[in-house]
Amino acid sequence: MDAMGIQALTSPVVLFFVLGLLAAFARSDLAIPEAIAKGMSLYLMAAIGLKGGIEVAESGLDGTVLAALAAGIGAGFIMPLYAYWILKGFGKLDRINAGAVAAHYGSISVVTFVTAIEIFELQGNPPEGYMVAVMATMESPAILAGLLLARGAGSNEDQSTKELLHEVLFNASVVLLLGAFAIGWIAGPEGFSDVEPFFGAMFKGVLCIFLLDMGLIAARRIMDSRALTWRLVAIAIALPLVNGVIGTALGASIGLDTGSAAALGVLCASASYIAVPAAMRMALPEADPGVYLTMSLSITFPFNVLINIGLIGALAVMMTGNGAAVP
Amino acid sequence: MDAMGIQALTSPVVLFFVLGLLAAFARSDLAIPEAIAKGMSLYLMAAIGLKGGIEVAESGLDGTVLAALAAGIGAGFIMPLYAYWILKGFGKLDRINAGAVAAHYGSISVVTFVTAIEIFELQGNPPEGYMVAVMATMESPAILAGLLLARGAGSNEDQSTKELLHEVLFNASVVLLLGAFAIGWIAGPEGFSDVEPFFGAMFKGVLCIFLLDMGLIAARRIMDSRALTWRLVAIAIALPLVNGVIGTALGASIGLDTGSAAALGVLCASASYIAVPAAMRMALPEADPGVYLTMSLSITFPFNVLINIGLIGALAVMMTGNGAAVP
Amino acid sequence: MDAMGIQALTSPVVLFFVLGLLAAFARSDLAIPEAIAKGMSLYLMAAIGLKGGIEVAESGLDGTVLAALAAGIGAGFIMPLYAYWILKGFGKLDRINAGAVAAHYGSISVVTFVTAIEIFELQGNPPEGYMVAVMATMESPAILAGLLLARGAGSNEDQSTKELLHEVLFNASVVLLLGAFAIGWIAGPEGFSDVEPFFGAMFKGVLCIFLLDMGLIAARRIMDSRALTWRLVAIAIALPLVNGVIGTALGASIGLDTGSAAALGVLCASASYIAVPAAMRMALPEADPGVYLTMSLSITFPFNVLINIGLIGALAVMMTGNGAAVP
Amino acid sequence: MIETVIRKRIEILADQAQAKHVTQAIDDAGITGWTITPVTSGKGREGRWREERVMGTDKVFILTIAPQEKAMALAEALAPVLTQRGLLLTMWDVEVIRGERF
Amino acid sequence: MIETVIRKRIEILADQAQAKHVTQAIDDAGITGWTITPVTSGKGREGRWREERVMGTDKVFILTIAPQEKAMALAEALAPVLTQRGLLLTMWDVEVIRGERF
Amino acid sequence: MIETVIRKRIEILADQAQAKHVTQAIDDAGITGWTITPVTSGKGREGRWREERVMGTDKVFILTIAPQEKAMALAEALAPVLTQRGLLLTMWDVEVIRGERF
Ligand SMILES: Nc1ncnc2c1ncn2[C@@H]1O[C@H](COP(=O)(O)O)[C@@H](O)[C@H]1O
Ligand SMILES: Nc1ncnc2c1ncn2[C@@H]1O[C@H](COP(=O)(O)O)[C@@H](O)[C@H]1O
Ligand SMILES: Nc1ncnc2c1ncn2[C@@H]1O[C@H](COP(=O)(O)O)[C@@H](O)[C@H]1O
Ligand code: NA
Ligand code: NA
Ligand code: NA
Repeated sequence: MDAMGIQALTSPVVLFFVLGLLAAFARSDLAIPEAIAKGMSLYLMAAIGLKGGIEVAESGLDGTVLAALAAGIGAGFIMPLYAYWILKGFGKLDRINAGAVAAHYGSISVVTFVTAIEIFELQGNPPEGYMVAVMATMESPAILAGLLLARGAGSNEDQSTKELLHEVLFNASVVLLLGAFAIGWIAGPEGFSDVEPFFGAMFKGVLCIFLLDMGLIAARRIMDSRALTWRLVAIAIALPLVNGVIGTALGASIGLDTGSAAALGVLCASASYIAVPAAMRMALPEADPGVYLTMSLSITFPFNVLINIGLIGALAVMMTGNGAAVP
Repeated sequence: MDAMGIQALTSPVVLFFVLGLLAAFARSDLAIPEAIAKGMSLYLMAAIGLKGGIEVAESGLDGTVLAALAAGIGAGFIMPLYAYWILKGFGKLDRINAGAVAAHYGSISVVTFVTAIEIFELQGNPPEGYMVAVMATMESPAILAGLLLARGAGSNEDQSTKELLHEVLFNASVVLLLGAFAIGWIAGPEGFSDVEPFFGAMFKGVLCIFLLDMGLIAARRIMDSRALTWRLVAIAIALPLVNGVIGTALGASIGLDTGSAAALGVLCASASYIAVPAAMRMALPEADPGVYLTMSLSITFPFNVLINIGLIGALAVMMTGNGAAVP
Repeated sequence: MDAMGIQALTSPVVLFFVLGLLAAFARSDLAIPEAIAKGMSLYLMAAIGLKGGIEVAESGLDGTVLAALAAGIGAGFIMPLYAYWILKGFGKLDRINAGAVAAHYGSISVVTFVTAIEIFELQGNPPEGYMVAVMATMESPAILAGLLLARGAGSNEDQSTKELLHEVLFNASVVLLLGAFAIGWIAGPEGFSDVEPFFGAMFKGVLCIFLLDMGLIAARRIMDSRALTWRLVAIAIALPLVNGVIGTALGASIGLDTGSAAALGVLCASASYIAVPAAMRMALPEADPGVYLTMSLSITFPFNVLINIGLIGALAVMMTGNGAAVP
Repeated sequence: MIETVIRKRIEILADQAQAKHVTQAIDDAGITGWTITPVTSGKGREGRWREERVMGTDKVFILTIAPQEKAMALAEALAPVLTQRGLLLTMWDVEVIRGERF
Repeated sequence: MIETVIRKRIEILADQAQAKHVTQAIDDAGITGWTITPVTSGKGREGRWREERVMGTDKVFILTIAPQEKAMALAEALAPVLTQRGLLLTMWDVEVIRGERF
Repeated sequence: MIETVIRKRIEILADQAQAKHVTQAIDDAGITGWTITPVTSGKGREGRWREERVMGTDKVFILTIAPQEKAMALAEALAPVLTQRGLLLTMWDVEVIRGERF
């Protein structure tokens, strides 16, 4: 986390996030209109999906892709299990809230992933394009796992399984990520060149403003929070640390390159705060967003962006035994 | 519709539209905030207006421009007449709804035009810049014609003619298109260079997201629709076919180049779903948007984007006896 | 105001503002969604802040910077004093409204500044990057001064001074401008290159659309206005003229280059219509936005953009005895 | 104890394009003001609508506080066009402070 | 004088994600329609919320006009899930014109 | 039959900038919560306003459900600043389910 970490911390993307945190803690009235924030999040998903698809169109697919997909999906099902166990035991949450939180930590955060890519690219270790597909497929398994864990409570018998599966498979992020990925794959590099100024060149700037907003929202949420205990804060930092190590090791063990192994580490470490909360509101309305959203958005997300991505990047260099030299 | 058509169908612009259709049919909750969609539609109009004005500033105007303007305005007045007759007869609509629908088909769709330009440019037949002015002037005549046809019903005596004329001449799209056209003409290529990254380079990417939204809305509207009969669906496909042929032939006969003749064909084939519905809500509140908006947005618009633009492009190559060779 | 002035008037930025004015006066229904307008104003502040910070990172700071900051802050405290006196005397406003209006004229308008920079750059006299910091620090002093002037009325004893100071120091524009300035300074030119397409290249195009909206709002506001007298209109033109001369002279006298002296003139001449109205709504709810907002937004802003910036630019060339030759 | 008086609160759901006619009718009834709030989507006899802002076919709520007689005058004025223009009008009694304003 | 009839106006504050269940219940109660309006922020026992649109945890108001019996049927249908789903329901009598529509 | 109880529904139209004062007053009155909804435009004695979000001069509706006494306490607390701060306050009786919450 030396030179690389410092370089990451002086990138405008991270600095805008810090500005958002500081502004909110100083109780400034700075705020991004919700429609703009929503639009930016859709833009980021479309752009990252496209970019991944184009890279795959260029480079083709080899055997490691299937391994990476399997690793991602497997991790998505397994991470909620021990998360749930820790959340109920050490975290003292009831079944429903433990299941809801577990789903968040098993799923992924698109923006954490995207920020990590920017940082890994700065460090000379860009992940492969297919990692976007891995990300998209990792959105949903944890939602299923988390609901199964919470369901024992029997509170949602009226929520038909069909409706639930539909939400899991066709929620907005999955559709947009995979759809844009497919478009990028079909259109290929020539098709992309025309839209590059919008989806490519602008990307990092939009990410800056989006992270400014995330900083504002994360800080405000923690200031309004009533439900957060020190135990939950500890879990919200420990889980991304552990999951990050597991994910990176998994990536290295199946033969991913440095950047991709690190990206898998970040996916495992990240916690959803867009797709999963929306699904929980529908499927587990009794769960408390004051718990799951505050943990994932206000603790884990800043921790990942400011510290953990740097750690995971360094770990991946060690574990894969190569990667770009630290500048 | 061979190589050219396929090329068009693999352009990201069209693929995003298809993604929107598919996502909505799969009942995904993907949605673009209304403020963003509205903003994008204003952006597209400003950009296309500017671009047309700059091209005219560069190339100057010759005699064919007046002919093209006259052809467009004339078509705008005449197309609603036979459309109305067909809608009342074969379509079994009452006077008010027939007049409202006829106005939509006589007017134009900016986004269909813009999508066609992207496709014709890919095919090496870019229309002339003045076609943007033709488009802007074709917005309004059909509104007048449609209202005159519906008015016999006498239901709108309280709607003053003055107010109506005002709406027709100063509605948002006409003002923005012609205003931006004038700005482009005044500022010229040097003035434009500074704003090119925004209005030029970004254009196609914004169009992708806008068409994603149009796909979502078109598909959702047809799924919610109660008023659509098979007769109306047939008309919503037949009219753009017929009007496209008439427009292209008209363009070829007054000596327009291949791209411009095709563009006139697309203007005639396209049906409004932004400017005219807004005008109808004001001037003919008794007409049913479940009819006119569903026909123009959910049937004719996808038909034009996915099939008819390709047909018209091929027809224009044949009719003008030249045009770029199929790649 | 000869060749330079005309060149400014044919820049797309100014032409879009004129289009907005004309469209609103013609009672067109053209309108930009509020969320988009808010988003654009945040974008413009972030971009101008970043750009200033990067220029300072490149050029370093010399002694004139402190002088410019002191001049700006001083002017921000002093201008409201004579403005208040004129507004109460000649303008016949009561104490509260006179104080509120005085605060607007002592503070600055980011968009006027940004438009002026575009014009001065066209004329070959770009202001120094640190003028952005001067602008940010000039936002608040006048708010304090105006409130002190109005406070004698004793109406706001329940508004704690602490809350007020907080608003003045941490209002959204100040935080975003200074925050982005700091980010630009830290990230420097290399850090900026990645976000340049978004914050740099797109800037002028966004400014066009924002000014279109400002034109619409300014014209609509004056048409709805009930509270505006000819005396207030006269003041809304005289103050920017006088303040512009004072600011430019101040800039020249402390040794600023032509562009920076002109920029200081424009800052003094401009009247706030975003940050200060928001602050007044909170701290002086009895003051009438029909007076202060209409004066600053509907009279002074168009006057500055269309006429006064050109005058100030010419004055600065004369006063600093150099500057680029008129092209 | 503060004093409150009874006024009618009228809420009218109207197409955005018809809002001008409704506010004109409110002004004509001599009522002091009105407030417009946004509407997202809805369902009625003519089916469901949503995401209509781009197409200019969206709706708004127009609400106004008025004394009984003026409220009835407004309702009378709007009644003939309620169906034709697709308006939906509800009203009820509310307490207001500073009743002289309305 | 125009004639007005009395109907119940029911307003339900619900999570956006629960809106479909509420409108389904309205349809099931045989009520002719409903209208959804946006909500910006709020505070309840579970603390404050705001800026939730991005996270999909935002709320909406669903309002419906119905005759007394249908309104009570709707309230009965929703009562068991009010707490579980975090809904807030208020209703009151309003006068409407063209009462046969509701 | 479900049981409903009567509560006061209070709606306050306030400048966005004054919203914090109003919600503070609601909290001070011991009321359990409030909900804020957006407002688009309006007209009053001071003329028409619209498109004010950019200028920070926009308005919001703040609504709260409270028992009669707390509602009156809130009205008393706000009455002195109603005119000065340009607030508009209406209240009426509504039926709520699970009345113990309010
Ligand atoms: N009679 C009324 N009915 C509904 N809203 C009103 C009424 N009078 C005023 N308002 C609203 O309150 C705001 C301020 O009113 P005023 O203080 O009279 O300018 C107006 O802009 C309207 O939004
Ligand atoms: N019973 C109702 N309750 C609330 N809103 C309704 C009701 N009926 C109709 N609406 C609203 O009024 C609009 C027009 O209704 P309609 O004219 O019946 O299609 C609908 O789209 C709804 O937004
Ligand atoms: N007394 C109240 N008046 C108005 N709105 C309320 C009230 N109590 C709760 N709410 C709204 O209902 C939401 C959920 O409340 P709760 O379930 O108590 O957290 C809050 O966030 C508020 O938007
Ligand atoms: Na994870
Ligand atoms: Na047409
Ligand atoms: Na000033």
